[in-house]
Amino acid sequence: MIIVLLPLGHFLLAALCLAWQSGTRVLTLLSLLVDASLVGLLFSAFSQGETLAIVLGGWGRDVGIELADDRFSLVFCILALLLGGSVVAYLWKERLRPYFYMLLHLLLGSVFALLFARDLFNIYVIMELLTLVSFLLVGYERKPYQIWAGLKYLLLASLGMGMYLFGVAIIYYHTGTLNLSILTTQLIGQQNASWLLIASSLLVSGIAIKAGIFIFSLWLPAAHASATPAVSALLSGMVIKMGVVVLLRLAPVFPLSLPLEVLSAVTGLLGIIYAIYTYDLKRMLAFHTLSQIGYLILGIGIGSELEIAGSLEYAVGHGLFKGLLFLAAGAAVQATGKEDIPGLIAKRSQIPVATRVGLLIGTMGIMGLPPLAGFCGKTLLSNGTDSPVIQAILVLLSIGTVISFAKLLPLFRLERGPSSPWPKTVAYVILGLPMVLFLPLTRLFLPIEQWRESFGTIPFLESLLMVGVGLLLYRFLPKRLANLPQRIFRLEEAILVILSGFFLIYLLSVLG
Amino acid sequence: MNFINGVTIAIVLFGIGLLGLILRRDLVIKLLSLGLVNGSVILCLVSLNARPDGVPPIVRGPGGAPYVDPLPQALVLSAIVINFAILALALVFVMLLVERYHTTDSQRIEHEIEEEEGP
Amino acid sequence: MRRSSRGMIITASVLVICFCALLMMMFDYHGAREEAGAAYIERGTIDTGAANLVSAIYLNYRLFDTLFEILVFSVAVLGVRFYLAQQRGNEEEVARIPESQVIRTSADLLFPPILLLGIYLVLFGHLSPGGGFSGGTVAGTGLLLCAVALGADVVARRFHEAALERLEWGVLLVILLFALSPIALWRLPLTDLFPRGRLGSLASGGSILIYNALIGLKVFIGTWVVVYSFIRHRGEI
Amino acid sequence: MIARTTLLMFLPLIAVFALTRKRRLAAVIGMGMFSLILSAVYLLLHAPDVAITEAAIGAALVTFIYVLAIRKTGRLVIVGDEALGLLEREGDRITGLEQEILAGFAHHLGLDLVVHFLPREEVEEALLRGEADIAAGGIVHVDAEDRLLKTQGHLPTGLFHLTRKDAAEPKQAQETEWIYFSDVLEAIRAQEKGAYTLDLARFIAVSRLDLSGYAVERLSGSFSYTFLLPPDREELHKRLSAHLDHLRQNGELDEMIRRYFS
Repeated sequence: MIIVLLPLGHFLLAALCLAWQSGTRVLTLLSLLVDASLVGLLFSAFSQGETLAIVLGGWGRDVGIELADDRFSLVFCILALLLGGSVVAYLWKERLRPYFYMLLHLLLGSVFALLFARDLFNIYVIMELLTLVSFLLVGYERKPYQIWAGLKYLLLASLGMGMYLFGVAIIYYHTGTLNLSILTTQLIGQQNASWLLIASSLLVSGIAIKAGIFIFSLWLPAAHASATPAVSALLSGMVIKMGVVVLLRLAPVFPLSLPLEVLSAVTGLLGIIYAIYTYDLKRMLAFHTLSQIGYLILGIGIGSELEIAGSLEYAVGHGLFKGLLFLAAGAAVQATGKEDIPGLIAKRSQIPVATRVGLLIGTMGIMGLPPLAGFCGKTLLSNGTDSPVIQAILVLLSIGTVISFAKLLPLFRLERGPSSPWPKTVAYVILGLPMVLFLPLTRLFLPIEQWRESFGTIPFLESLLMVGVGLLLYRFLPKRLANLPQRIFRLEEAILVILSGFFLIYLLSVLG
Repeated sequence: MNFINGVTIAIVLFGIGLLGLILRRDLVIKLLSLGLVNGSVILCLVSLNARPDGVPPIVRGPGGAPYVDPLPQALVLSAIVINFAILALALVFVMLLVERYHTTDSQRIEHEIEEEEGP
Repeated sequence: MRRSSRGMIITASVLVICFCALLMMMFDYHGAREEAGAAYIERGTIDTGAANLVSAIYLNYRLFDTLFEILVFSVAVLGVRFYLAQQRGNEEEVARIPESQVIRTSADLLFPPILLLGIYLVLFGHLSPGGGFSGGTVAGTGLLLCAVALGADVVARRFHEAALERLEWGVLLVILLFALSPIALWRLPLTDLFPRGRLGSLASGGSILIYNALIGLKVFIGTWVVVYSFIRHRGEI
Repeated sequence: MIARTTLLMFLPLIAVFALTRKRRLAAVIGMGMFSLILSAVYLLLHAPDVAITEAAIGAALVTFIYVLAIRKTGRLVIVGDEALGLLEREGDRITGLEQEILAGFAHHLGLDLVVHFLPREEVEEALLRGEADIAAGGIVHVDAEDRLLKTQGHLPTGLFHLTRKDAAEPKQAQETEWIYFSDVLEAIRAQEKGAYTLDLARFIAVSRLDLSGYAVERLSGSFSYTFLLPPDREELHKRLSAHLDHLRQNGELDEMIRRYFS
């Protein structure tokens, strides 16, 4: 019952926002608290071994729409609540229209719905709602570049959803069902059917456009860099993860292992290269989102339990620190009026102390400094695999992350600064505190032996070493590289790249 | 089997829409192409299980007439509305862009925005 | 110079043609499947009481999808209103819309039957083709005709926009509450608790008729809000 | 079955026809037709519900809002640099002789006039890129690129040669640079270059400044202002020339010139 109430409750609130305009802020806060208690109920039921699975309307699975919860959905619920809470806190003092809160509720509601969805077409509908809402959020301030970024996002995402729906059509034709759990049993023994390969490539390419995978999500740098900080935090921390969640749902059903592994390497490395040579703070964070998605889908692609736990942890960690970084970066840009990193460093004394601390914690988290959030996920991911290629990719990604964030380090010189308004500080605390306490918190997700095994001294030293190597390399790396192609981020070229990406996925799934 | 059926035509239309989306520089025509892409998927879904001897899935009385599969038809209703929502919203954004840049040429708009933002 | 570069044209054509060819070859389509949808066809009318199986699925078995679809539509209306309302509209243009006498009379003649058609589609959506969405749109388009004939401002005076928007979200609220109402009886949400009725009569199909009416009203208002926003800003591209 | 196949075969043809239209309105209406036929196909595919929805939303509603949004009248796009008395900004309004001529011409064609101001050196590029129909704003016919179409001059003008007196050697005429309104004032103030060639309109603008450091020389020969058109717009060129001839013959042009330059 609760898993229907979570999304529908938010939709109810969205409708209420227009009627009761003065109270939207308080209403939103209250609703988040109620959500937290509901998720708590779900969690306690889950930890006693009860998984909820209901078919709406009381029909059978074969005709109705199934909703179910599992570990992933609960963990992502918590992430969504934390991000939602901190965004509300961050915007507490700003005068926003009820329209904004309406969109926020719609966003949260569709995120919750997607987490529990187990039906291919249901996923499509929810994704479309998510697309439209985030598209409207990107263009909220109506600046021309935001409008264009939003339009590009809408065109590409909608094209992607068209491809996805085509895949759904093929699957429905051959199996006669849309329910993922029925599909799992139906597809046993058919894993190499030609239609299955093309259908799964269509599904994955469609979702990949929304999931922030480099060759597909070429709209992302513009959209995430141009939106307001709160929206960027939501998009980067939450909406992108929803694409990943769908991939997580599809991965056990369809033959996707090899394509996802290769895609993770591609998106991780390309994203890092672009991030290293981007000097605009928010744009760099956006490129980082692309590269960090690599970690997430790597675990999903390999598919072992430990790996999935690793990418789940990293997803939550990434949601937290990327949200924090975007919020703090927005505040810093607002305080100094500079968007590029050298400009920010020059004016660092104007940045409030709390903002700088927030940026510092986020940077440490994303660099994988133990015992913060990024460290836990990275460690689990590298523990879970023996393949040297994957280990090499992981090392490269970690070092690349450190290099790209080394640019920010001069920002953290100890200096006095103006004080930050309290709501923003609260926002940083909401995201920063769980990150700092992440290591103890992960015990909730992992069996105790595994937890002890994973986080010994060696991973601690390893990640410290990685940070050291990264900082050292940063000193010697050329500061500017010959122009990286920027054309691919244009609309037309992006579509061509997406099409080629589709062929790549198809080829890989034939090989795999 | 007849080669010209809803599915093959839908694939062709998908391709035409894609080409329009890439090659036409006018944003309004790009949006129309997007509508075509999404519309072709709808055609594909509807014609999947539309048997030639079928009857519309509206029960007139007892007994089993060869009803056409109703599920894709129900799904498609949602897809059509979503398609409309996307086209309407995108059109509004195009209007906002035209107000600012006085053109619907996507590459010019992209160019101008790149210029404004600097390298 | 409105053309793309030649390299672009060639690359695009090659990629798209490969894409289509791959899809055609790999789809593995061999005619309609006769057994498809058997579960719905066998049980549909018994389960839901609606003669129109599409409506049965759309508003009963898979009502959850439909809720999202309604939300998508509402978001579209909201977005159109929000982004166009702050724009400087050309008010005098709106007043100028009334066209020639011929159009006026024909619109006057056409409006009532179109409205009737819309209402029919809504009310009989569970028995014959139609339903809330198509009925609401048809009626909304009829209102557009009316606007062309009388001048949009005349219609707009009767249907005040901001109030309409609230009404629209109010209807959405009612739909959501109605969908959640089975909780009060400790049943799963979105369960249809109404009697199924005699197949083929107007009072059949459980709650489908209620949903159709609510959706029809909502879509009618939404369509008019969208169309009116565009009339206010006509000719801007 | 035959009807179904025929209609299905029509669909790609109509789609291609619609999406290759040059005019947006034609494309929109073409896609509306497409939707209508698509809904007929749905009817034949035994999907009446989908057919009704597609007809109501796809064919009617979408087409309506697109038709509403698109400008019915075409636009005549003018690019040009500002020039005193020829093409000037006065607050929100644009005035000047060339503006008046072109506004009349646009009205004659049933088009809306749109003016974009660009620096003179970008005007020809814009014209060649196809972004504008006509270039105006004090263009002297000897200065225009040869590829572009020119109209017969509508206003005689003079060319002035400014040379800095303190220049070490008097510059040759071919080394001097054309200078245009958008940067003429700053350039003369900063005295960055040794020599300039100006047309009358710019010279009047400049003459308010202190020109004591320059030697002014009027070039001999007859010059006149002209309009420029892209090379592929011969039809438009012909009509604009005819329009100008018409103005000349019934004396309206002289009347206008008197109003702006007496």
